Amino acid sequence: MPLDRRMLDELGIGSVEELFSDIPEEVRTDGIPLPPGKSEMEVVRYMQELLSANLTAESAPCFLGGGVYHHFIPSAVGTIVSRSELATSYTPYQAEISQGMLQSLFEYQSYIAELTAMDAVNSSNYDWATALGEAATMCHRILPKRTFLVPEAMCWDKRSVLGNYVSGAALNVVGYCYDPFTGGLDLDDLRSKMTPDVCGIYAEVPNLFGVIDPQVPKLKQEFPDVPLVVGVNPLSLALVRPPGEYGADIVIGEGQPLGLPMNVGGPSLGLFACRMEHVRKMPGRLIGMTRDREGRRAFCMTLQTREQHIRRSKATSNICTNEALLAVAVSVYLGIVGGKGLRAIARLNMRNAAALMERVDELEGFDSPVFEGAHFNEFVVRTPVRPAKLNRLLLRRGIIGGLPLQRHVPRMEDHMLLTATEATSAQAMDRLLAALREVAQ
Amino acid sequence: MPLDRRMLDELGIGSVEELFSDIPEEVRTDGIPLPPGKSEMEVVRYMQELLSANLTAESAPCFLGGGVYHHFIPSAVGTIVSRSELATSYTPYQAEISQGMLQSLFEYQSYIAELTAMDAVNSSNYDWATALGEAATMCHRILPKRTFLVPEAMCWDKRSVLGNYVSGAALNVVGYCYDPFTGGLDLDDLRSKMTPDVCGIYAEVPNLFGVIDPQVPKLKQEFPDVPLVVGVNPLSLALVRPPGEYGADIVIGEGQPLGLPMNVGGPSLGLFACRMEHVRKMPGRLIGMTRDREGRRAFCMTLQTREQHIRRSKATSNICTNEALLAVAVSVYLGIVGGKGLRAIARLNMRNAAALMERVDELEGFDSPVFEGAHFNEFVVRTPVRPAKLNRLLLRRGIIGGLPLQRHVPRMEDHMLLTATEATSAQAMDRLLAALREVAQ
Amino acid sequence: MSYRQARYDEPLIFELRGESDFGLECDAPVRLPEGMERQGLDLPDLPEREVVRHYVDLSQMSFGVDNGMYPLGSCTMKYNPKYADRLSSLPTVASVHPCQDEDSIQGALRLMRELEKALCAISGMDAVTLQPAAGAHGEFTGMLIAKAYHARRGQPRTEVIVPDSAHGTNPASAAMAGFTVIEVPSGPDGCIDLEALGAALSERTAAVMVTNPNTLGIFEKDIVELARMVHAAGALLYYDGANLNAIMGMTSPGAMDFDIVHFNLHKTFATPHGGGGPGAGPVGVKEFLEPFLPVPRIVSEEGRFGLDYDRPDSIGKVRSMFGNFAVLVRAYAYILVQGGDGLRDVSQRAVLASNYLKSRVVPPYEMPFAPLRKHEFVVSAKRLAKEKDVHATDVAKALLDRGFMSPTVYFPSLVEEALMIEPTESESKETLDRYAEALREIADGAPEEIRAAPRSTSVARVDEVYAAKELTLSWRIYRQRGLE
Amino acid sequence: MSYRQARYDEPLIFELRGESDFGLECDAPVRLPEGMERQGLDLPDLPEREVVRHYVDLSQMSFGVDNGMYPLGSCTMKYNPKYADRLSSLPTVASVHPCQDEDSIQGALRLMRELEKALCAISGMDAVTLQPAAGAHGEFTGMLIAKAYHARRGQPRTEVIVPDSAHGTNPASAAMAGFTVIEVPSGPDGCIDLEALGAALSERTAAVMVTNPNTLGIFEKDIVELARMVHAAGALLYYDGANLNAIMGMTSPGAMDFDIVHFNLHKTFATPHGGGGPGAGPVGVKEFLEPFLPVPRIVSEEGRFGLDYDRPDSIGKVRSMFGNFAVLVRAYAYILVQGGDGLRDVSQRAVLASNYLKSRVVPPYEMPFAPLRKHEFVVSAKRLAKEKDVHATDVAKALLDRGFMSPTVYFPSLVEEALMIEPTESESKETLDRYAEALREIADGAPEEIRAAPRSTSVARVDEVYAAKELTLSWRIYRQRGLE
Ligand SMILES: Cc1ncc(COP(=O)(O)O)c(C=O)c1O
Ligand SMILES: Cc1ncc(COP(=O)(O)O)c(C=O)c1O
Repeated sequence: MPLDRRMLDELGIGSVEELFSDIPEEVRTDGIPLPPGKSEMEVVRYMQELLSANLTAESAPCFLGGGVYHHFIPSAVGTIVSRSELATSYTPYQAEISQGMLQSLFEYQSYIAELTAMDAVNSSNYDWATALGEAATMCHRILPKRTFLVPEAMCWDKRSVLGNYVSGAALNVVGYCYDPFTGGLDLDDLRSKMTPDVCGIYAEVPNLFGVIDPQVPKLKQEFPDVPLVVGVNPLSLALVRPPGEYGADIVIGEGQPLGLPMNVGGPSLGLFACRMEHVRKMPGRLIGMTRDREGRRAFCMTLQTREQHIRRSKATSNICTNEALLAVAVSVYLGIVGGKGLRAIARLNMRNAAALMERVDELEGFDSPVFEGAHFNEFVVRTPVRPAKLNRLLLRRGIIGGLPLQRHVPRMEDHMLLTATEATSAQAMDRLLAALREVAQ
Repeated sequence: MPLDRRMLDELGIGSVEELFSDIPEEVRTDGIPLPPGKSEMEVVRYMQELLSANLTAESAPCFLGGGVYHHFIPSAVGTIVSRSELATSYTPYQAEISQGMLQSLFEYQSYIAELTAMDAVNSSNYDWATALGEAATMCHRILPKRTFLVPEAMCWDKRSVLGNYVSGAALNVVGYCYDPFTGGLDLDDLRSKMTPDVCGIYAEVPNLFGVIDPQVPKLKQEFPDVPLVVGVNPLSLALVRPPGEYGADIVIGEGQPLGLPMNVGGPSLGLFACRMEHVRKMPGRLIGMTRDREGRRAFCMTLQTREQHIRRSKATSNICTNEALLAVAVSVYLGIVGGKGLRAIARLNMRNAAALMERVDELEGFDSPVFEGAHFNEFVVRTPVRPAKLNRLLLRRGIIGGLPLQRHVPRMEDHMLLTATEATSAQAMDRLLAALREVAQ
Repeated sequence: MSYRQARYDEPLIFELRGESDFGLECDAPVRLPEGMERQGLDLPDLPEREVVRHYVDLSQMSFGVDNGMYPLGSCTMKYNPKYADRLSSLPTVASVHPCQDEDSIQGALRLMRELEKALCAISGMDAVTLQPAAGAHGEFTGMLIAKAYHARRGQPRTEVIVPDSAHGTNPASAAMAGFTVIEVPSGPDGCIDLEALGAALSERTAAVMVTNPNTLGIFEKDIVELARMVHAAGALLYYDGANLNAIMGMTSPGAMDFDIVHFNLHKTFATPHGGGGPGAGPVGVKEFLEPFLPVPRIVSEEGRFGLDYDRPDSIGKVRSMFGNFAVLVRAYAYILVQGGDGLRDVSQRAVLASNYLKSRVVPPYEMPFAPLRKHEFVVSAKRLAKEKDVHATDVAKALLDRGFMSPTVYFPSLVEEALMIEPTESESKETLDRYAEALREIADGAPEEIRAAPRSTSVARVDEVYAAKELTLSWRIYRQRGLE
Repeated sequence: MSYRQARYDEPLIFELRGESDFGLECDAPVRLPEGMERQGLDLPDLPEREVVRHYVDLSQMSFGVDNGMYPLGSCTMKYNPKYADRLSSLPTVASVHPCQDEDSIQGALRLMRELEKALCAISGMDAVTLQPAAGAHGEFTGMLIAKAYHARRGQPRTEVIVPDSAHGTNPASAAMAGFTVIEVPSGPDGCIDLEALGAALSERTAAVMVTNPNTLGIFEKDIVELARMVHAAGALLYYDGANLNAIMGMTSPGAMDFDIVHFNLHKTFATPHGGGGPGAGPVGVKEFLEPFLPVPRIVSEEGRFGLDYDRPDSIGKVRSMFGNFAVLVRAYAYILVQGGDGLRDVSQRAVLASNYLKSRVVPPYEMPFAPLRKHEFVVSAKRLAKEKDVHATDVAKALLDRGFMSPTVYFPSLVEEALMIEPTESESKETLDRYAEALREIADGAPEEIRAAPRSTSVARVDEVYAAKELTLSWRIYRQRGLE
């Protein structure tokens, strides 16, 4: 696109280069070594073709989970979230002209507050892993000690991200063991690591193994003075007791199961909720209800003084751009499915996973589930063939297998996590079972 | 979904059946013999699978045209047309709350007026074929005689629809021949059919053979008193002289090439334009510019007295629901591509078709083009294998072939219409040529 | 009155200035015959941004069902679920050419065949064509079928009888098919006057077009006798299916002995009306009329679907290709989601909402005719007009100010100052209560205030007379008149 | 003042009542450990229609770039072409799981690799990670890399220097990575004061974070000397790429000798900001820092792409999986459409628009610092505040009334009553003229009027103090307080 000469003329300059005369000669570059531009038509064609080398969970049965799930998304979610007014706005600094976005985010906060039974919810972190990182440092702000306890069996990504997030505060991340029978936490081991230096305990419900561990609610009773962080799959909270009811100080999780596409892993949505007493120590953006000059109900950002644009190096977090539009999508999703629908979806997840679990167990050479505990929508299987190899064999049959666990729990070289959701059809399961039977031979 | 009991209670009735007590017993039915409802998730899955048995022009090179074309559609068109305010409104009877739709339709009318060089454009007929039917009866209203001349070589669908539309006015549809060398009209033959009973002449530019016939502009000179109807591919008008400039009384055509998906043939958009002097004899809805009480520019429907809801059996047409949203889509499309873009697209169509024409001609056994005239984006080829069979052979190679012409022009059993557009990639052409070479052997 | 529609100072797109960023370029010289080159074409070249902003802002100055209640009587403006949008824009719909080899469009053919069957089940008819593009187009098709039928029997007939309460498309469609239209009056109960009908029926009568429930929302109580009379006269009975939303599962045109019926898929099933369209108007017939249906017919053999053009008695085509396919996709998805029982629920809920709202509408609005209504009812603002000089139009405009779409006004014409209200099954009791309350408020309001409505819409009351006088129908005319 | 934002009386979704029509049902009993069953969950059950209406109406009460000019300084609110939406929502993006076997995500891996290379070309850096989810996250990643680098060399360093004009995320990110933040003041020309910098630099300095052009829109004239000084002190030079839109093709962080840079894909390339996000904040580094980048790295061999986790010096991960992949798709499409030359044009047009608009802004607005600006400039409303008690906030609100988004206000804090204006390349001269005119009009307006703004937005001036006092952060709190 050519420059608008009229502006150059008004500025009284002959060429736009004059506006760059302040760039020292020695650092000038002569353009960008990239090919010339293409039309939308050409680029759409190119990218569609390029991306067609991805296999999708729509065209192949998919049994992967482990934090990202293939769920059904009601069509209306896309209708709303693609609306220009929402999609092309930014942080609602000017509340008066942004009430739609502000109210939507307030409703998001409210939905997550209901689900988790927590009071304060921020309007998003990047993802579960970074939310965990922020939760750890927040614990340290609440209780200025330096050991943060986490399950030894945790998604490796999260563990690594956590390590980076706590490096500033120089916290030690210490793992506690899991019970090899139930798959829940090993309370004795946890007790043994409970030194006076502990600033927080992290537990997951369901955990990496898909297990709903009944011991987590006991932690706050046993360690009332230590901040408790609970990580959740929010979908499970339709059926499972919410952490707010057993004293969690902070609840985090991944919003993706609530109406967000898998997106090859991102963008997704980090959930972050806390008890009201901690709200000033919280990271991220908060929307509050207020009134306008004429007394009308209105919404605006609040407690901004915690944030980086005001508090700078003393801020509770550096987060600025977040995942707001995905938070809106979650609101729309929860609005559409409603309380009843969410419970039905959660039930279908449990039911399908339970069915799959049983059927895999019947196969020669497979042990399923490996753990005795109650499962939500995924479970650990011991496989007769190494998981990575198994997955490649399944792939040849047009099936996306499960998650090999070795990266996350090194000793689990022959374990894989299998997931079923409401979107897992009976037919998909039949195909998997037939294929497993074949490849295990 | 259950009924709202509160309403029943307020009405003081025990069951909703009471509200149907006026239906005589003998005509009552006991429900509908269809399976029970399914969830959105199940239906989406079922329909996606069902529809996946369609081969798409995105996944296979497509050389079909003949009224419906595979064109590139800028992404922004869908963004706008899917907006709830536009998509979920109806005929803008209440102008004040419908200015957006009204202005959009006014802009559509304006765009088509510019393209065709006509004054009055209605806000859509169903498709080209029905527009032709309406044009014929409109000619009869302008000049109350009973013979309507049309090209003998015309899409069979159109001819059939026309026959039905003129059956009420009891018009005779008489065909005039085409010139077997140029593919244009046979002027001598047309003259010979020019009896005093003729109420209108219909000609197409480009015609069924893709030929841009330089004789059409002469018709009005030669028969100044007979209404002239010209059918167009509106995309060609970016380069080709518009009918308004050579005296056409009515211009019709198919709006699909201007940013509308092929949709397995529908919905598409019937274009309908006429000279101002005939506007009161026109079918369909018209939007006019006006002002509101405060003097602001505003828009509303106008000349409604021609329409069925007022004039009933004396109306210029029975049309009520039309293709308004597609008219809006065409406006958005033309807005996005602009005048320059439209010319570029039209040029690419001509260039690609010309290239294909030449390359097919080089193949053993093929005669391409069969006609000498200038072509827009399609042309007739004589094939060594019957077209229907050829298409099946191409299909096996993942290619969607051309349009067999026999149904339209019975003697053309070994002719097919091949089409190229801006969306026809060089690669697609290569594949077609390789395949043709193979199958012709 | 807190509702307020957005307002942007939005020029015509032709008044915008900019540089295009469309990007596709081609300067290849093209060969055109002499005298066939276009000389000038002055369409604006704009960046995508300006175009998108223009239409986003314009769209906020329009109102759809997704914005609020839209009880346009006779139009069945129900909420349309979004899965229909999603499915109808799949590439397997959007990017498929209708002339592809049958083997490559088995999905489309099967979908259409399944939809035909579902429509048969809903209507009690034996065969369906999906070709017509809208309700009126279906009527026209039906009339052509009636004509062909009588012609085939060697007894061409020339008249079609239509009640005075019929939608304008009925007489218009019959006339377009070449019939003389005979109008019969409604009786004092709002139903067709059987005596008048009897007098009008003759061996010239090709068909009688009936809307049932009729446009007053009243079920034709004498439908059995009426059907008997029509058939006794050798005429066909035509069902205008625009009001099908009132009766699904409770009765059917087939059960009522209709011979031909059209469906408005965009009204009864799921297609947002798109500011006027698209829609689809399939036509169902009884067995004996099946040979007359448009070609091609979809046939199936061993699970493979094909097209049959070889139908000697067929009327031929009424639209090119198969009809409005993408609309058919929407309707079929809707039918699958609802299921047989769900569709009956739809009708029950629609009728309940209508009767409930009707019970909430109080004087001075008057309710001519019998008490029981189906999915819609007609209110007269006659007393309001007489006593306060507040007319149906004024009521309509004042409703807009309150964030509601107005009812259909001045139709049917046999009711003075008519307001035709069809809430559909989509509205909740709360919304219906608010609508009734708005009507009451308007009736009680100061007449000058009501006549000054609307104020909350993006423009004030629009001058329709000026529009008809000026006839500025395009930018081209605007420019020719030097109005720029 | 004709603009007016829509207003609907829109309750909270929790205040709506209805029946769900979602349709998916399951009553299968589920086995949960004792004490783990949820007792109550009171989420509204609503029909899709109510939910859609709610959000459609709400959305009309928000304003985006698609509605009009949005010159939020530092945020680069440019128009985002719609092909990016289309591509990023393809099933081959949306429905792909990140942990699929590499063979089944070759498209994703290849796209990411190609994007990495394109970002290298644009920035003059040698290697890029796409993992960070936003600009601030990129900064944090960059700081972790700096820390790892110094640690690897056996010389851990503890301080990071940040100019006072830097965005708040810079000091916050450095602090999060465990550094002590040293702020250096800007000189009277708005540039970093080299003397102060020199004084602050030491063997404790791990990195210096520079935004160039800085948040005043001024190009750091001494950048060459600055880079020399930083490197001489053994520190790394960090480039905050939020302002990259100003310089593409004219210079690059690489050319300016920066060691680490983050990109804000959502600012410079195509991602609508979505009311706050998502975005993506890739980080580019010079060769010697490549070993420290997060894992996995994308590697390719004979056209096949794979993931390399075996990187002993890597900082590990900063986000799960690969980052915000769908955002990467958008950015890459934008880069392909623009091409190398097109991106330079973007920057030239952005800088031209900024300087043009700046030239149109007249007193009483004041322009601190040197005349030449890059893509944005900062205006002070100090005089207006003093003379008429009309503050930057008031100007902002009055702009809203005119259908414009306001500039960023009160940032950077070194300018009193700051209005930070970034028009971006998206705005036409006509729009820029209208913006300047609006600013003038506001300066000339009656102070009471301006302080009473906004009036055209869906609500009047909002009480932020009340919000902070009440802290009603959720429906749960609202209910607990009995506010329903
Ligand atoms: C009773 C009635 N009949 C027929 C029609 C015509 O249907 P369409 O608008 O789809 O052509 C309508 C709709 O407007 C109607 O309400
Ligand atoms: C100068 C500057 N640096 C850094 C950032 C932080 O980027 P992000 O919001 O993507 O985290 C911003 C954006 O707000 C910015 O303007």
